[in-house]
Amino acid sequence: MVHGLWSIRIEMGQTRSITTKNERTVVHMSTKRTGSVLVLGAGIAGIQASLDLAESGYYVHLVESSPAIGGVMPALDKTFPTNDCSMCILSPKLVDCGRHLNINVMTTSELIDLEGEPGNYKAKVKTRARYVDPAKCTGCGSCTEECPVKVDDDFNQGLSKRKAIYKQYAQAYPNAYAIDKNKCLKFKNAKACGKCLKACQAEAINHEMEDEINELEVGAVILMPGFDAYDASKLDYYGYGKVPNVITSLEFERILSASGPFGGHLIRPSDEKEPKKIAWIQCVGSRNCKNDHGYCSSVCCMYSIKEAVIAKEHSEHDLDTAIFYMDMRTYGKEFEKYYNRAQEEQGVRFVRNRVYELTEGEDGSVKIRYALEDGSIQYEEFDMVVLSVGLEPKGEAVELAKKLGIELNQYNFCEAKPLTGINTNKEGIYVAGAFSGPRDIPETVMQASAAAGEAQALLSEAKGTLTKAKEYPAETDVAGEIIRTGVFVCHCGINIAGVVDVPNVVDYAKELPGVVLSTNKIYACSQDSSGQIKEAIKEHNLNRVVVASCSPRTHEPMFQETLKEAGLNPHLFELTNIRDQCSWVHMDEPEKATEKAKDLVKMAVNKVALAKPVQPVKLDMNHDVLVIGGGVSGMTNALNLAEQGYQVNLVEKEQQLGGIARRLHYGLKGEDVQGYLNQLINQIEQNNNIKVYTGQEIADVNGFVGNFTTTLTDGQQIEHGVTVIATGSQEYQPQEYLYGENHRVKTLLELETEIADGQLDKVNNVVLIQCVGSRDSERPYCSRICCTKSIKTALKIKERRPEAKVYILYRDIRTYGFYEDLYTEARQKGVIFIRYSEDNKPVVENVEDGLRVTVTDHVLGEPVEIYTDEIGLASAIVPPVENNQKLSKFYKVPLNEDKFFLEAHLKLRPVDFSTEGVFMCGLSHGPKNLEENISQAKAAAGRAATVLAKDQITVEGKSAVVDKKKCSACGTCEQICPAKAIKVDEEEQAAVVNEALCKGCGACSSSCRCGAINVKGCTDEQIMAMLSAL
Amino acid sequence: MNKNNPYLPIPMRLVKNFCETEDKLIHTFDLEFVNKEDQENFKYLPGQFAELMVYGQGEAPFGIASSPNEPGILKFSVAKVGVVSKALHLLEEGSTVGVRGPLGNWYPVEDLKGKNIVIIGGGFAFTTLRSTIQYLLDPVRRGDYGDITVVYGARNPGLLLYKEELQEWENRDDINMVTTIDRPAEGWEGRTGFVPAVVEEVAPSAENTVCIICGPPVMIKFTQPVLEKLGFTPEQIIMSLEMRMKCGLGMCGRCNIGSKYVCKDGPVFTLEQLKKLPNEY
Amino acid sequence: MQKLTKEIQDTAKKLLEENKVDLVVGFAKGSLPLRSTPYFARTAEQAEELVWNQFCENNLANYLKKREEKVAVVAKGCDIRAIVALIKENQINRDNLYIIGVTCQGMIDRNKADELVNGKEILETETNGEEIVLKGKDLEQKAKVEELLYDTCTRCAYGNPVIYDELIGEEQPAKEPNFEDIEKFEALSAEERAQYLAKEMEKCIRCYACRNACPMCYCDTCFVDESTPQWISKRANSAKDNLIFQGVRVFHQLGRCADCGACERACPMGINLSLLTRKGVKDVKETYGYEAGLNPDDKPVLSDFETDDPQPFLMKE
Amino acid sequence: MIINKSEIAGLLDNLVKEYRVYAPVQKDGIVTFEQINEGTQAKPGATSKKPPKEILFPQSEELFNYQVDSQGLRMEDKIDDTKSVAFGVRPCDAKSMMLLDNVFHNDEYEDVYYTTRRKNTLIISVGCNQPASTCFCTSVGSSPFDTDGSDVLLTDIGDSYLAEAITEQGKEFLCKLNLPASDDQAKTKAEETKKQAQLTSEVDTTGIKEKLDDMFDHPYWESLYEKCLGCGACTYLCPTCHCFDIADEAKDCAGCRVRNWDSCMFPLFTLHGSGHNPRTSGKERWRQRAMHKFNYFVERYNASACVGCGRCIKNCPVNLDIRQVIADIKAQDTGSEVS
Repeated sequence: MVHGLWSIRIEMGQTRSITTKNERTVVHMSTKRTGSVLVLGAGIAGIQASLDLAESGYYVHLVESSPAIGGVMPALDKTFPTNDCSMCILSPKLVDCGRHLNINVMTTSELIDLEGEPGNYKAKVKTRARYVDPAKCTGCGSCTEECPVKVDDDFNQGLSKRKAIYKQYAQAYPNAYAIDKNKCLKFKNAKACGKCLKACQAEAINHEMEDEINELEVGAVILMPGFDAYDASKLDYYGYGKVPNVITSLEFERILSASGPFGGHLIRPSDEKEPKKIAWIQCVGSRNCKNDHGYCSSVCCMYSIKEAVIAKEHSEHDLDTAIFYMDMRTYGKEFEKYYNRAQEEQGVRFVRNRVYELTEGEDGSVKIRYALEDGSIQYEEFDMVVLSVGLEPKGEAVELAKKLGIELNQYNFCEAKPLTGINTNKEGIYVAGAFSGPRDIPETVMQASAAAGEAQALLSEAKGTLTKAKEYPAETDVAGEIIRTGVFVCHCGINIAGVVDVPNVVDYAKELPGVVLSTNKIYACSQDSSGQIKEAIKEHNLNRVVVASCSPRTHEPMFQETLKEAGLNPHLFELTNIRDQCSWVHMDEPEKATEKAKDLVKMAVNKVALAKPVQPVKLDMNHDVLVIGGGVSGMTNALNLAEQGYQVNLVEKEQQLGGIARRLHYGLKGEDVQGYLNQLINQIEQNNNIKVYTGQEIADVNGFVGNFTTTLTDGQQIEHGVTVIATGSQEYQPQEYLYGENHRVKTLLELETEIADGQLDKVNNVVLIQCVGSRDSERPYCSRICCTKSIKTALKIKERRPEAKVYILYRDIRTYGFYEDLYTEARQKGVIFIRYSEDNKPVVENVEDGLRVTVTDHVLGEPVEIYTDEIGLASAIVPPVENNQKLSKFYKVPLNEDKFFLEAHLKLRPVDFSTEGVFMCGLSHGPKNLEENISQAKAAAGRAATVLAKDQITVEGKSAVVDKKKCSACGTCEQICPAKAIKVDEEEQAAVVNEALCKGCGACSSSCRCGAINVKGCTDEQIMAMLSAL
Repeated sequence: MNKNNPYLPIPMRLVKNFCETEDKLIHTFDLEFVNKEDQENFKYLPGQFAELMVYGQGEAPFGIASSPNEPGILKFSVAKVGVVSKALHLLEEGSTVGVRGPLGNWYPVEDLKGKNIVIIGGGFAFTTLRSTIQYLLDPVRRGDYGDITVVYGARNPGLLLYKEELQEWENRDDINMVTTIDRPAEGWEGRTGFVPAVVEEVAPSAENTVCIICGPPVMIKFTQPVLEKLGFTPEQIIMSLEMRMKCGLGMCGRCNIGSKYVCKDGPVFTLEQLKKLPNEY
Repeated sequence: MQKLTKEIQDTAKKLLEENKVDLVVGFAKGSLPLRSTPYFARTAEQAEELVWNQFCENNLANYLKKREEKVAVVAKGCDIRAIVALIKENQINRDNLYIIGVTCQGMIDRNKADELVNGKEILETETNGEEIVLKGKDLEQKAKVEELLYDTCTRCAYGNPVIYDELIGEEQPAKEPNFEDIEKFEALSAEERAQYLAKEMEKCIRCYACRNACPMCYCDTCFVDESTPQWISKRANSAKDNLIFQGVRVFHQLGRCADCGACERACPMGINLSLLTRKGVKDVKETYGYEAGLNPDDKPVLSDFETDDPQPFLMKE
Repeated sequence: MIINKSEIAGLLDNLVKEYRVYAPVQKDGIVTFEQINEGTQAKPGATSKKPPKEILFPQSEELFNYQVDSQGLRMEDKIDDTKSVAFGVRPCDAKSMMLLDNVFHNDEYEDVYYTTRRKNTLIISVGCNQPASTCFCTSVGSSPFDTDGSDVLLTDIGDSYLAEAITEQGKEFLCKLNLPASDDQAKTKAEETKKQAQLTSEVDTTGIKEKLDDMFDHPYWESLYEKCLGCGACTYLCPTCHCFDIADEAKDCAGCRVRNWDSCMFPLFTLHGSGHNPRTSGKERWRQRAMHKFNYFVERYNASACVGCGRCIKNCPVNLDIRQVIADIKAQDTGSEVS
């Protein structure tokens, strides 16, 4: 049976609709779909999408061209805006992904061909020979020690050497070496070498290994090959490669990194001197039409600020840092505050300018020639200059896309189809991450989940057909056994061992009560350590395990998994943090740090001795969904989940669906928003899986993940398993610029309606003022979309009336990504941009027959008066505070300072809440444009599916326990429990815990005067045991 | 160090820490004297108890499960209830523990000579009864006593103590060993039924017989009428009491029943003696 | 006083006779001068034994916890505040309780009286409301009642009960709670305060009369008696542990203490315990504007969170 | 012999050089028995709040300490044999020590901590010229000038004390002091003083032991405890109460065994590890207290365990008066309801 690749039209079976740019294609299919997905690229996007899919019932083939998964994140030092260690937050995901039963990780592999139809593809994947069998390799590193060939280490950006047999980075998955065929002597001459073969005790090395081609059956494909950094040497004037100490930002990341070539010591690679003055040059290979990189790379502003801040932290002396930029584009969530802090608290200098040239100065310094805004030419010398290189699509990805018939944009990015977030022109093939356009980690993660969600909608009928369930060995009954504790002390490379005397701690632990094994691990979190811990549990018959390494927040589940695999209850485990709480904070006092590490280990040993197995609590899962908010985000989310086969309840407080999009007319890329919206509403109404409640709000909420009962204002009760909050945001009602006093002063949304109605077709002068209600002391965040929106509006006015003069008064133009093209276009079309500063805002006055705007132009430095017919205010996006606070209490989900909902993790869990089973998307999360909201809505669907796919809710079981004998039934616990999980039983005269609801937070326990309540795994007795260790 | 200080424990070495029951709540501990001298001074008889000390945790009283004819070791079977017993359960073999004793009185083994003996035990209170059986079965002594009947019951087979020895005793013909569990259980081919009912079935004669009974209160409560029916008088029934104790010397004041201190005047009493005491135990 | 006694007896008799209650908890004449003693009247005849005078120092709320039967209590302002707090904590079933509220001008501090007569033994007293005559062998000392009142009484603002089913006695003039004693203590240096507390705690004999006399201390197992974990040493000669005992007791009382002074009155060693409890009362009042035992419908103040709660303790010293 | 009151401080100063001297000391409004460093600290004639039993049987005492480590076990007991003098003990308190002797040295065991101190402590008591209204020693077989338990008895005869040696040790001790012999006048005065010391409080205890023999199940106990708070003030301040607890205070494997006073009024006193408690409520606990004092103790040692000092009466937070209890017991009808 041969079909045309993309044109199946079989008029039977299930009907599915997809929407692209106002055209509706109906695809009917009868073929049974394949319950697996090919994920191309194993960066954070690939990992996230794989995990989402695998957790939701789909088998994943994760295809990665390099020898290890992880992508760019492992090479980064810290991440903005939280300054989390990149490797640290990624590592658990690497391990989760690596050991997931339903993810087939294929490294050194690439997709070479794809045929078939959406739902049923055959993918040809070529796996290049690694010459080391990952199944046999223990990652011990003996081979690499023996290998005589030194090669520039790509992972370290060439700042150090590696061998021809190598592992990409320490914590790499798979934890196996690979041979660089081009460099290995043996490939040049079979007799020339072979040292690695001798060194390898595991007999894992095989130079005869051959490339393999596998054909995989998959239902969908997600492309996320990532990006390449712009090659800075292409821009001669920056002197990269010629002027020593001009380096790229990626090189700088490696310099900062503790696992980098200099162990985190901030030095110049050329002479290893500590720099005292560093500059960053922005937009290297971005916003540059001359070299076909007209787009903004979106992430460089933030990463430069981060690098400057971290560099200051790493430097022992007062480091002078300066960022040379054009516009500071800190538009993401919590970014503006990061920028402000860098400027105000950390003293990073920001220089708005145009850099002309970098030349070599004295003593290895770099001389920058640049022009300030007023045109004056300046010179300044720095010890080191970092080029903030932009992002560009990977060459091989471009080739593949072209081969597969995937449309790319003018910059060869695979830009998603309008208002789809992640769809390509081919159904069943999705794109996410930087390949669809330059973007940061959270957006990449979001898109990855969105692509997963969309793939699930496509393949829902095949859910669970190809997945396997993990089976653990029977749990050893340790009750009554004498304590046999194993202690594993982690070096964390030099992170811990650089300060703490690890062997000393290991020896100390050997003498502690109950300890039968104490040993060290270079990286306790690596795959091989995990295997060794399992071995040790068996060999030494351990019934308690202590790992002294890093944060339980990131690593505890991983180690607990190891225990489970070894047949031990995962709660017979204690992780003590000798890194964040010891080596990092006592960097300058190694002896004291060692002593503290001993104390911490002793505390953990004492605590774990009292640990008891905790059994998870299982509860039936309600598979229905409640989506709160019937705007585009809520509807998109509802539709996706409905297509996945879940029953969705969609609640909207207005009488009509549509939300704020009802006031939008033109998409940022010219889309017909109203047309799109009507079609979306239509789809919602047609979908049998969706029940819509309009004119309703949430009145009360009870329950928890898998078992929510939400009461609406009219008293109806909805039972559901997950909740998606998509309540949106509002337009700020300006108090300034005569808004509300003069009818000609309007918000952009109001202006948009007027343009659509033709009311502005005769206008001569229009002034658009940016940052109205944003980036000020009251709302210290950037509303993200206003710059683009204003430019779009300006262009629309120009389109309607080319002779009209449009002025945009701005602080920074933040047309990130491809929106930069609009900025370019606007300037070409004569839109006038005037920059003002926050402390010298434009003044709007009523004058006869119109309005006068006075603004101090930064180039001229003088006030400019503009007489205008219309003023458009780029009014901030503000959260509905009261509503958000209400929902925040109902679902126990936090808000950030700005009263937007606060996700579980700003970087890696952008649509999750720390409360299980509750997700968010759209403007309730923060300002975003329509395209991004759609993407996020799908992401929330993808994430929600990971919960909904489960047959049962498994609660960890670390709940509070009441000792009825001690309980006096005073009810304090009942009052204080944020999860409503404990109640006084009148009959029993004692408090009773609902284990399924209990989060184990300990509020009841700590407020119980009688000492009747303990939390499993954290009992009073354990805490006292820890204290008495000191 | 005052040699006559009754508060000082003697050091002993834990040679065996053995999980006795399926629920893992009872361990049996074999202790070996560290000093020869202590061993010689430690003279005891079945029914006596000792304070067992875990260094760093404290001490608690436990009936001695070994018998004087098992020289060199002391045996205790301890249920995990308090701080000390919990710590004991976790002790590694080879650890040093402290022992203070022997304390209290004993089953009147001298007076029992020439008599038939019925021993009734339940659950984990079988410890000093084991000591007694071992003592009575000693070949040098067995001839001094008449028939020996033992009825020992537990909730299920897994909770019986000293399973190997029970088996051995069942195989002997100089002792009538009857083991029972409350309800039929898979793999259990022995007798089932509660101890009082089994005693009634076995129906030992009260003639020239003394009954030693030790077990949970409900067992004792329901066995008493059975014994009465069989013709046992309160003088013929011997019991061992449990009370919260601290000093074991009749000083600290908490274990009294009326004017008697269970630790010093007991723990062994005849039912006749107990009937004269207030019902406060 | 006699009038009050009569009214109480009559009310109690009536309640018992009409079977409205099974028990009236009140006071009877004590066996010592300056003492009355808690009394449990179950018959009309026994109700004749009930008295009211200025020696009714005990907090009777203690006797009302977890009772099955219908009970009436003769209660003064501080007893009632404790009752309210206990109702809130499920320890007293309001439906089964009949409160005979008695307005109160304060109770006489027998230690102050002893101090006044300088070690002589008081064998008898005579009082006419404002004044009291302390009599003994070679002793006849007059004193103003006001000067002999317990400190907690002189600073109490709740002479008029906050809730009751029946009120006996004249309404007392309204007063503001007064924390001069605590302010004085707070004004001392940290070292002086520590010294003072150490000195007081050296007296403690760990008889737990304070705890047991406190209506709000009703845990089945007090933390001091816990063995797993053992929070503090049981040695009475450890002033530090004694202070931990009292300190934790005060923490457990935060937002709950009715400031009745029962702990201090019960202490045989004369430890200034109300200093600690009242510091807690003052802090809670100042920080959260809350006083315990005024309204059974209040949320427990320390278990309730408002975003604008002050948090001065986060940045102090 | 005669001791002039003005010379007492000097005498004590001399004693301090040779002995550890305990005496009533007034501190912060409370009289306690404490070790003194100089004679002026003593306040003879004052009755201490806490009875002087703590000289022999301290409220908290380290019995021994130990350490187990790789070098094995080390243990050390702490038996105090310092020569001591307790000066100014009340006769009732001295008598209580005699009663305690029975407890701490029974037919089988000797509490060497107590007995060593006892052997090394000389008890010099001061008779009570003016017994308090709460004193009822005469009702329980003692008197304001009872010599039981004392080595030396002092009688306050105005400006001086008449000192009588009661025991051989007392005699030796007095000899060493080189005091003037007592004249007849002093002796007469002493006799008169003793006679004049009248108790205002009496309670009939005759036959109470026998009465209690039949009262274990008597309903009286149901109401007796009702107002009791269950604190330990009565027992801790009682000169004859002697219950104690033993606990280890340790860190890892090093620690000490401590004995602390305990009280039969505390619920935990008899609580079994299993949760069973033979004395569940205040009823059983108060019965134990009354029975122990007036029945069990009498049965064991042929003396009531109450010396009539009145401390429990004065210090009970709820004015539960033991005299009333005795009277009530006596008044109970035990004819019919005994089971």
